Amino acid sequence: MTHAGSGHEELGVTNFLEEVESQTGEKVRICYQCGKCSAGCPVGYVMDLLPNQVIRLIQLGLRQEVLDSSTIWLCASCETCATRCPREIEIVRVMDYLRQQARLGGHTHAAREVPIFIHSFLANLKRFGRLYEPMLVGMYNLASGHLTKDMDKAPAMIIKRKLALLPSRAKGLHRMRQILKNIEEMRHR
Amino acid sequence: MRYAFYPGCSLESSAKEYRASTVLVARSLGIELEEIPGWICCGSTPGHMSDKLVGIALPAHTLAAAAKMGTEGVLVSCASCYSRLRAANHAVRASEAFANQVALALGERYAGDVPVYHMLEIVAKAAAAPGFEEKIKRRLKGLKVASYYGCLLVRPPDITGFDDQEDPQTLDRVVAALGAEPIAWRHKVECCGAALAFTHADVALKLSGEILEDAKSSGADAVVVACPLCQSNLDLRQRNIERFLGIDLEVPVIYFTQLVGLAFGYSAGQLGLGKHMVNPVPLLKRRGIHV
Amino acid sequence: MARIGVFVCWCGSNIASTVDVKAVADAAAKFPGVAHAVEYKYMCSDPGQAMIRQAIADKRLTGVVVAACSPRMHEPTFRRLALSAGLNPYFVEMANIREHCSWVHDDRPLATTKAIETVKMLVEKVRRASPLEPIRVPVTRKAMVVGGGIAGIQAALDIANAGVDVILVERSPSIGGHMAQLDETFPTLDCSQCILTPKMVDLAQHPRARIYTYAEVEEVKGFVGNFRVTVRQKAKTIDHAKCTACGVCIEKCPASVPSEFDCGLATRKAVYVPFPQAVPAKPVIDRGACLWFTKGRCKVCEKFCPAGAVSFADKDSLVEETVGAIVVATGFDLIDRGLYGEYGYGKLADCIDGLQFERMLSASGPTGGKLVKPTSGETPKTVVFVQCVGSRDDSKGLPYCSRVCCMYAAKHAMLFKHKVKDGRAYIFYIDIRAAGKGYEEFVKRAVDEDRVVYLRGRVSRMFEKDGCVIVKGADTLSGQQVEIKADLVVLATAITGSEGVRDLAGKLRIGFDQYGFLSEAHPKLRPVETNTPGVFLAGACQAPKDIPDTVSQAGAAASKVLGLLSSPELVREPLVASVDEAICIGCFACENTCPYGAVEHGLRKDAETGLEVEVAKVNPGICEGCGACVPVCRPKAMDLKGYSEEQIYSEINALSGRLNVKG
Amino acid sequence: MAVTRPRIVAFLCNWCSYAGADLAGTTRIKYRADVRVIRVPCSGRVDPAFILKAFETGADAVLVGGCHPGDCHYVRGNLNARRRFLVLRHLLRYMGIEEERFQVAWCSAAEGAKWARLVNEVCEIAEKLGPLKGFKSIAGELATPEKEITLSGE
Repeated sequence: MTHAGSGHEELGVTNFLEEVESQTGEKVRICYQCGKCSAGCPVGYVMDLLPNQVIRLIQLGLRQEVLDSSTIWLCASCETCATRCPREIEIVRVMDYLRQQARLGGHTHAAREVPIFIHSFLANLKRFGRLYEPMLVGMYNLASGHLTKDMDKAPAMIIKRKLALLPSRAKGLHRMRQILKNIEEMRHR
Repeated sequence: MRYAFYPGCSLESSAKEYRASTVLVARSLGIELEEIPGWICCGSTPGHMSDKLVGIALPAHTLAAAAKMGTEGVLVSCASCYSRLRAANHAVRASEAFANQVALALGERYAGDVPVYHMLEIVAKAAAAPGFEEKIKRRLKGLKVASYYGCLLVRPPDITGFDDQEDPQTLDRVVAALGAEPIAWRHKVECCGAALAFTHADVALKLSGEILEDAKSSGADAVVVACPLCQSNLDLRQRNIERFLGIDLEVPVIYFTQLVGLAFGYSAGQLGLGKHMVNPVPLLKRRGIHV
Repeated sequence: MARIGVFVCWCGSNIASTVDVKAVADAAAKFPGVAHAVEYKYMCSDPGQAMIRQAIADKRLTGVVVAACSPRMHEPTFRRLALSAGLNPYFVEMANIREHCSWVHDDRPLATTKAIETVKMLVEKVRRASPLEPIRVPVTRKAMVVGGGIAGIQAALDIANAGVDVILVERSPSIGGHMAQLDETFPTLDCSQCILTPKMVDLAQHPRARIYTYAEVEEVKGFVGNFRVTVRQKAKTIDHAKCTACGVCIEKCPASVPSEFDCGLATRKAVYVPFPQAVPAKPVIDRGACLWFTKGRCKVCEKFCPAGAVSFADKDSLVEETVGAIVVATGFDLIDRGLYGEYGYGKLADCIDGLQFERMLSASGPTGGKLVKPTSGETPKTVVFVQCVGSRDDSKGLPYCSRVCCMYAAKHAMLFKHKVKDGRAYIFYIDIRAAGKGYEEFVKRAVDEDRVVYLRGRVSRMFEKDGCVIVKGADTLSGQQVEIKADLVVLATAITGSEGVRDLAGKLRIGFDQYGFLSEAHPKLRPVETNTPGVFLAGACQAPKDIPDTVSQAGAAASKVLGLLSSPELVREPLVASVDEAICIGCFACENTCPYGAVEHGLRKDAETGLEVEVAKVNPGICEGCGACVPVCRPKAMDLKGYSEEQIYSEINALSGRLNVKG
Repeated sequence: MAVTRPRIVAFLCNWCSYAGADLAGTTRIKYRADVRVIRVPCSGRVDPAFILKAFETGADAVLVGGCHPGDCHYVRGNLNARRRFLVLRHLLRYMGIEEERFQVAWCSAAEGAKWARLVNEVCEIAEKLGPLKGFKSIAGELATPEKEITLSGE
């Protein structure tokens, strides 16, 4: 059986479904497409694929289509879908795995801001061990090109002493760096 | 009662008033908070989005540190941190193999056995117990409050196990115990879009806007929250929301600890009420609550 | 001195090609007690049977072993043959050397050895057999039906019309069941009341039928052919012999409670007739609601009753009925929509379930057939119907399909459009299951003619806003989220077994599943029987069913009952357990093991002491012959006919030592 | 030359396992010829003493076949049996009989292939363990073997 869209693609015979299931421990195959996840998704209106469609594409083994979708990035991890799923599939766990695969495979054009944000966030943690918002805003804006985003809030926040002008490094910073380093090494091995 | 306190990043910066009020309320309730030495960021949403192991190892490290303190358990004020810490416990308990990976990442073993409580659970317990009434110096009579739980306090139920996932009542009970009136509304557990606040502001603005609109149209004077991310989304960005949706809101968004603090007689200053973008003080005055 | 005949069958080449049948016969001839051993092409053929009959006569055989196919195939054949030849059929055993030997082995010597040893075992078994006579149980030619819905009514009518007395027991004050609540029925849209009430009346007036309403089954003793059922007749507090059904009491009664029949959409009085066409049409007093019974004052009904029919002294009474067979037709319940937090925990006033909508549609219903929005009383313009609420939802613990919702949702939408021409009807569905006769056409009609909008997806959440119900759903076919501002939402909530059915199942010793559906004896071949002989199932108590299927199953159950009661006595295989009272110590371990309650308590006079001691007795009418009681019997007083301890040990012993096979 | 082969005694309930074995036949599934079948109405009828007796009279392994839990023709006979056999296992261990020599299996009327597989597996177990030792010490003398019957294989 071939996929009319991209003729060469073999429907349902790739091992993508098995991959997702083994990596997430979620039984994606048991989804019977009732659409309750999509019905309740607060972000669904901006997604290119609804959650149930993402699940369906996984069932059919269409890796490319799934990883290229904006949905995996727009998912806000609010857990509404998973909480109401009649088949009790933890969809966020699946989305997480898809996002990780998409970043590894460089499928990040669909909603590029999110991977950039994730990257800035983690960089920020490596730097301070904790979140230092001004620096996060700065890093993210530079990387994403929205130069003044959220800057409008900074003055007020500083007046209200919500933002420290200088970052304070977490006492656990070195541990944070160590942990992230260990994980990177584990990944290379 | 001694708890290992995990403030989390926000309480260090954008949510200083949440920390202040949490500490004050804890003191009044005779709860001893001991900050976890060398705690680190829980990784929040970007953490688990980027890598399962990162998403679990970061909170697991802080929990492992807390384990050495021999307390009742970890007390946390941020709903996002709360959910990540509980997720860490859940994950290391669920799979031996994964627990081993976490151990490799941490360089130490964590058994997933440190109980994690949200400040709201503790306060709700106290509010239901005898003696709470006496602590109230200022009844918040006439104040109509929309209790907002958001996502991560109640979802997914198997991780948080906090309260009913569709119609939670814990916060409403606390509000009522203070003499204020918890209103019935629809957006208690709707998502505010915090995860997308940076990258897709328009989404966050829309979702947060709907929440504030519903609270207001349901007759609430203010929204009370138990999460710094929700608070900053609903309060810090409220002006943008008004612009974005072309509506007028002016709904104060107060931390539940501030509300309890008020009832316990602390001053607006002590509780950092002035730190909000939408100043709640005028409202309180209107309701005859003198702060 | 045993004289066993062994008859080895070739079964053409089926056996002979792998087993050396001659060797088997020769070996058998040497076994102790064997007087005659031959082999033949087809033992089951007429000449084969004639040959055995002849041998039984000529050789004065005391037992027969036929080495051929599986006893599950021809044991009855050869036992009948023995009977006709004047030999007790239980002196015949079959050695299975086809299914268990020639067909599953290739090695001729090994297969032959196995055949010989198998024959040897059965020769030993037959040597220790004893003559058995079939058990004859007198039958009470009367049936009981539990449950007065369409299933029970149909079963009772079919039985009564065949000339057999039938007793129907109904829990509520009237027969009719859920079908009486329905408005029009799919796929023909004929009025439910119009087709049901005549049947109700027929049954009530049938000379062979007796109806107990406001009554429940209290206890069931006895067994197939003779069940002794105790019926609790709840106190009606109105003497129906005197009552003229004038209705004054109802009119005057000051106490109102929500009406069960109208699903809470209306109230009824404490003294009430569930619905106008009720059978019987005479009222009962609900003591839970009556002011006299709850507060000790009132008695207004008594004051006004012109017939003096009100009797507050009335008490529950217990009636014992003996019947030969029982049909269970206890029907179904809908799940509580409070299960659905995301649908407002059943607290949304403008969100009702399918049965409530039926009541609203019904001309005799609380709104006189007018569709109204409960909160405002206005006519709803936009109505959303949601299927699979509870059904097919593992997270709510109900994995199964409720089977009727697809059809009644289509019907509801259709009837709504007929009543509200400018109305808009939406149906959320996952799959449409319309497999019955005329069903698919019916659903198409809803779409094509009545312009019902089908949306393929589930609803995630609904909540009240500005006096409407906001329904957040999805249409997975167009890949869109859907939000509908509905005046009224109708939930097709899942069907489960009816409340209290588990108790009844216990009394009848029949099985049920975790959802409260009663278990049939075999899902395909014995769909109306249960594991308790003489107890049959009809309707939705067995699984969700629509009216046509229910009526057919009721007919099937009735015909099983009639078959059972067609002869004056039941004849059962005598392979049952029996107790040697002389050595029974009365520990009743057997009683605890028996799944059929076949062990009874009896008395035996002790020879020495002259004292009466309690001993176990097996009721051969109930015993199914499983033999589970034998191993638990400490003094070995219990034994099973046809599979006795002695017989089985002798089979085992027959295997001691080995045949040495030269290969 | 003479070969001694393992001896398996199987107790099969009439409704499921025995029918399953019949099915193996009608579908011509081949299996080892070393099994001898004793038909009982229900696995609940099987007395642990039968199994001991079978071992005593020279069985190298004993197999009991019953309906799957829930499918018992007699409601719960198979479950009663299962409970009794738990106790029996302890006794066998005590008597020095390797537990693997005693197998209980649920085999439905539809599982002809399963029955064939079971027989082969149990035969292999018996061969692996070799002829039954250890029982004599308690049971004393074996029942006297019947006179040898010799067949001429072709």
